[in-house]
Parts: sequence; structure tokens; C-alpha cells
Amino acid sequence: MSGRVLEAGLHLLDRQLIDSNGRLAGKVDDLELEVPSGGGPPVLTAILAGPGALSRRIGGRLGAWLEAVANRLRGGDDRRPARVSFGVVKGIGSAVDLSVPRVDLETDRLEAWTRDHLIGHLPGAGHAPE
Amino acid sequence: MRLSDLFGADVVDEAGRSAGHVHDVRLVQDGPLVGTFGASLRVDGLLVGRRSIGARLGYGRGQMHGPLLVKLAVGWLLHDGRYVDWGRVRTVEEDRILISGSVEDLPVPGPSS
Amino acid sequence: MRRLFSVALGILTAIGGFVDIGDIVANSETGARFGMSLAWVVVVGVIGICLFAEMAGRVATVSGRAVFDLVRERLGARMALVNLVASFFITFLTLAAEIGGVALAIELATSVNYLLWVPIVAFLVWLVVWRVKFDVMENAFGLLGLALVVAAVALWRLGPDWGGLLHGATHPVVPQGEGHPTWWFFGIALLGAAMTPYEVFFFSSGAVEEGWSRGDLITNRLNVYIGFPLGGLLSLALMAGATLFLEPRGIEPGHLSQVALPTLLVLGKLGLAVLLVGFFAATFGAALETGLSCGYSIAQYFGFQWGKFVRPADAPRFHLVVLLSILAGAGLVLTTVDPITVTEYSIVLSAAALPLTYFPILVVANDPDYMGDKVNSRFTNALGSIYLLLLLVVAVATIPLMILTKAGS
Amino acid sequence: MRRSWVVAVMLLVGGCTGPVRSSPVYESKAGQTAEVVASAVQTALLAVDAAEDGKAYGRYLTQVLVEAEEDAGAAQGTFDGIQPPDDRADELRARLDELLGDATDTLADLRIAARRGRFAELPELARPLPEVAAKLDEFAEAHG
Repeated sequence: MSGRVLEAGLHLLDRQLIDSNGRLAGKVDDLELEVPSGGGPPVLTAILAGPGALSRRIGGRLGAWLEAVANRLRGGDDRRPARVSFGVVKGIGSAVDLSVPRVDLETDRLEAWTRDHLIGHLPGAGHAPE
Repeated sequence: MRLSDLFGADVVDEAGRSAGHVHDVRLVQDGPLVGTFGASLRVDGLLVGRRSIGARLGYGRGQMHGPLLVKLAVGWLLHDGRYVDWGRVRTVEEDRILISGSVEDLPVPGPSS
Repeated sequence: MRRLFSVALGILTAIGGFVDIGDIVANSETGARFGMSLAWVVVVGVIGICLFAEMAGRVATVSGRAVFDLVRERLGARMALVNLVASFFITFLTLAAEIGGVALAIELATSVNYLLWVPIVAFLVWLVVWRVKFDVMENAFGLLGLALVVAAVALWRLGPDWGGLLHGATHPVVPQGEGHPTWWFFGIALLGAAMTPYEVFFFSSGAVEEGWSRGDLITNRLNVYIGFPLGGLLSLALMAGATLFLEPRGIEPGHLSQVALPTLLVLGKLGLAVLLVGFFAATFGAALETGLSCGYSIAQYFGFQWGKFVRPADAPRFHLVVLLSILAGAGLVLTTVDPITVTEYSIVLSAAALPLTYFPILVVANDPDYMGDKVNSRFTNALGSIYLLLLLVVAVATIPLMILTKAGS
Repeated sequence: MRRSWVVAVMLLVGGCTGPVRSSPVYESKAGQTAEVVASAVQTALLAVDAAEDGKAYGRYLTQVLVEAEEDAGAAQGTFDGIQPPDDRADELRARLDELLGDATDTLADLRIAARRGRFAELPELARPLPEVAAKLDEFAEAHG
């Protein structure tokens, strides 16, 4: 059995996520790997997106700071970055297409917060420009 | 484990010799089936070299059209690149990956897609 | 017929949209100090911006990926972050300069201190970003910006010694009493003004905003290859006006009012009025472009929804970034720092930062994964490589020259 | 543009703005000041020319003249703030100050008339300016 060959860094990392409605839903900030229960090479299980994932890519003091901010934003003991399971990935091209709308994704939290608390309150936010 | 844990790690053989750092991870889509994606992506091996600068530009695949200047510069930077089949990976530690055999017999990476 | 109309409209808006506060200031100051001896830099800059704007537009059209998407994809999270910080800072400085420029243009027409206009200008810029459709916005300010043609009309009416101007432009020598470093430094400022990075951020994101498809690639080429050089001619007209009127009198323009003198002296009140409309439209249009570009670059790095083609509520973080950038830009101008000084910084730093933007574009325009059969031709690559080397030299030389010219002046 | 570059570079390298210790440096600062003020005077002259021909709006003219006076005044203020290092510098300073005084006085007259809407008076008020400009140029040339 031979499948498509990809390079993680070149073809997947840092690419745009696009939801089922064509809306932008974050970047592939990192990828989650798991060794299958039966052993063998690791398999990609999820795309990690958002500040909590990006922080490790950036590293250094800035990365640590970003991670702290991300943890603070999530609140509680939740230390996991936002995950997008490979089960909802539709295709990988110049962007990564998803089969679900972004509201169903963990990556949408910050966007939703900004809309609900700030931008959504300005007059005309709900109408397309004319 | 995250992919970023592999990136940049020093790849070392049994004799303690280094083949360089991981600058990319090759994946093959023939793992177990998942949702709308189909077969999942499995790690096939590691692309390793002394320098990783320029690795992300895409000139390793031999299909870029140019420009010649950048092609030559990146080719020179990455000329010592080697491929480590995942089968040879013994342990993954923080910042270090131990492989079986010797770094001397690591092959040059073939083209991907 | 409609096709022809849209092509013509695109070209006209490209002409009006080419000139901004940076071009106005850099070309007038250079003409006043060095005559036409640096006109060749404008030509080099225009060819450069044509080359890379066409590439960026083509990549965005074919792959749907705008410039900062590519920066992130090709440079990785870390390097792209460094790039983002530099690019955003420069775009932000330019935004502040444009807001100041609009306020100065209104001050000239009303005699009411520009600082009082700054909050109003900032609000209007935000309102247009928030409520006006992308193509309406672009066409309105692009067409109004064509009023700057009056600077060229003034030159033509004056009927100067064209041979003398051309001779000055084709025989670049450093005028007596001026140092080489200063001359080169002004050259770098001119290049930065012509090739400012925000233009490609805006141009490529605009292609996505307007939903361009492969069929629009010809339009893309025509807009760029005809519109930008004609815009460059307007820049040169400002330079020639300064060469004829300001240089012989030793006037070094530090105000927008002085830039308007040549046109005023030839065409009188009407010419001045049209020129002020042109200043207003060019700087207001550029304030919109830079304000949006602040949002585009950050949104494209982090991957959140951007653009005016969706409701603001669907791109909340993008609109938040744009809003805060406009507020901060207005705040910077309100500190009473001279907007012309801010402009000078922004164009010189732009020149130093050019490779950061242009290198990733050049690479991706060669990747068949994105481009299919629309990859760069050999000719484009040869020219692109020459420019890349040139821009690297400029980037390295800028700061040392900045220090050296202190000794030079 | 030059002045702001100088400021830019000073900010950049820092510490270059300290007291002037040598006569040549003082002299070159004097020359630069004369050049800046000459530029402002010439600008005012062009504006007055335009006013004479009825080519410009009052508001615009006022703006140009206000800015010319401000530029000249600022340059004069900066120069006067520099400590002259020796006797020769004192002499240089006295000569330049006289020229600068002539320039700023006339520019102030122009500004006052423009603000009051008396544009017809401008050409008369500007009469001393060409000579002042010539002297400033000469000074700048000699001490540049």
C-alpha cells in the first residue's frame, strides 16, 4: 500500500485552515503525533492551532510568555492547545480544508470572544459593507 | 508528542556521532482511516542536515522553477542532507534522537511529491 | 465592453493609487536638492514594484494565498514573526504618515491647524474601512487621486526646457557641494517610497477581496504594467516641478505647502485647488490601504478571518487590529511629531525591509504546487533575482548611510 | 529634509548633540542655519509673487507664510542655544544674528499682514527679502 508522500514542514505546517463555509479558521501551528496502540511509526492525529500551539514553535522568552497568555485565556487547568482532529480534514492543498464550520472548532474561541465582547457591539457589524 | 518536538532535534548514532538536526519530517498517507480525511498520515522518516536554513523554501523537491540563484544557494546550504527511515529511530529524547547503525550509511533523501 | 471598462478603471485607479505621502515628500525633496539626478531611481523603483506586484497578484489569484500567508508558509513561525514585527511597524508608521498627510492637505485648504483634523480623519478612515465595499472604496479614491495629474499639466503648460530636464535625468551626477552618501541616501528614500511593502500586501489581499480568478490575470498585468508607470510619471512631475522652482532658490521643502508651489505658480488658484484634492485623495486612499494592510498582515500570520468581503462580525479580530492601528496612528500624529518626518522614516525603513517581503513572493511564484502552469517565466526570474540582490544591498547599506549622512550634511 | 535627517541620525547614534567645542563645528552650524533661513525666505518670496499675481488663496498664502516664519524662528532659536566656543565664534554669531533678525522680522511682518487679510501689502513688506536672502546665501557659502 503506498499513499501520498508529504513533508510535514513544507506541505502542512503554517498553512491556512479553511472551514466548510470558506471562512479562515487559524493556521496549522503544530501537529499532534501518536504511536498507534499496536506499535509502529507515529501517526498524525490532530492539527494544533492557536497561541497555545504557536508558542512552542516560537520558543524562547516570547514563546513562554505567549504560552502563559494562552493558558490564562483558556482559564482553569486546561493546558491543551486547541485541537482540530484529522477526522474533519477534507484535503491538503495550498490551504488545509476542513469539513466542519469554524464555530464547531476549539480554535474559534478567541474570534468568538472578540466578536461577542468588542466588535459585535459596534453599529453595522452584522451587515456587509455597501 | 508534537511535531515541533522532533524539529531541530540532534540526530545521533550509537557511536555518538551526529548526522545533524531534523529539519523536516516525511509523511506517507497510508495509516489507519480517519473521518473525511481517509488514510491518516504516518511518519515515514526524518530529513536531517547540518543546516536547516532554507529547508522550508521547497527547493529539496527538485520541481521548483527557479530562480537559479536561489536554487543554487539553497542547494549548497542543504547539500549534506540525509534521510533517516523511522525504522532506525531507537529513542526520542528532548532535543536528541538516537538511531541504530551508523550515520555513515544514511542515504540522501529521495524526492517526495 | 464591460471588460474594457473594468480594465480602464483598474488602470486609472492604479495610477491614482500609486502616489502617496511618501512619493510626494521624497520626490519633491529630492528634486529641490538634487534636481533630476536621481530620477533614474524612480524608474528602477517603478519597474521593481511592477515586477513584484504582478507576481503577488498572480500568486494570490491562482492560489488564493495573499502575501503574508506566503511569508508564514515559507519562512516558518519564528522567522515570519520577526518579519511580521518589522513589516507591521513600517506599515503602521506609513499609516500614521498618511493620516498626518490628509490632515495637512485639509489644513492647507482651511487654515485650521492640522492637529484638529487628525481625529476626524482617523474616524473617516475607520468608517470607510468598516462600511464601504472594497471596490467602491478603491475606485473612488483611485479616481480622485488622478487629480494629481495637475502637477504634470502644470509642467506641460510651463513648457520648460525638456532637453535640460532629460539631460539631468540621464546624466546622474552628484551636484556640487553635496556628498555622495547624502545623494545615495536620498536615492534609497526614493526607492522605498516607490516600492513600499504595504503596496504588495494590499495588492495581493485585494485580489482575494475582489475574488479574482485566472481570467483576471490579464487585468492584473494591465493594471500593474500600465497603471504603475503612469503613477511613476506623476512622481517624476513633482520632482521636475521642484527641480525647476525650488532647487534654483535653495528651498528645501519641509511642508506640503511648499510642494504645491510649482503647480500654484504655473496654474494659479484652480491648479492649487485641484492639486489639494489630489493630495487629499492620494493620502486618504493610502491611509485606507495601510490601515487595511496592518490588519491583513497580522490576520494572515495568525490565520484568522480577514477582509471586507465578509461582515465585520465575521472578521472581528481583523477589524479590531485595523481599528487599533488607526487609533494608534492618529495618536502618534497627535504627539505633534512632524508628519513629514514620520514619512521620511517610513520610506527609508521601507527600503531596508524590502527583501523581507519580496523574497518569499519570488520563491512561491516558482512553486508549481501553488501556481500550476502560472509559475514565473525565466525572464521574470532573471529580473527578480537582480532586484533581490539590489534590495539586499540597499537593506545592508541603509543604516550605515543614515549615520554617514550626518557627516555629509 | 536635511534637518530632520540630522535629528534622525542624532537619535540613532546618540550623544552627538553635546556642546560644540571647536570653532569649525560652530562655523558649519552657523552656515547650516543660514541655509535653512534662506530657504524659508525664498519660500516666502515665491508665495508673495503668487499673491501679487492673484494666483493663490488667502488661506494657503497665510499657511505658507506662517510656516516660513516658524521654520526661520526655529532655526534661529536652535543656533542661539549653542554656546560659542571662542572669540572668533562670538563675532560669527553677531554677524549671523543680525541677518537672522532681519529675516525673521520681515517674515513676521508678512505673517501679520496675511493673517489680517491685507494681501495687497505683501509685495511692499517683502521688499527687503531678496537682499536678506542674498546675504544669507553668501554667508552660507562662506561658512558651509
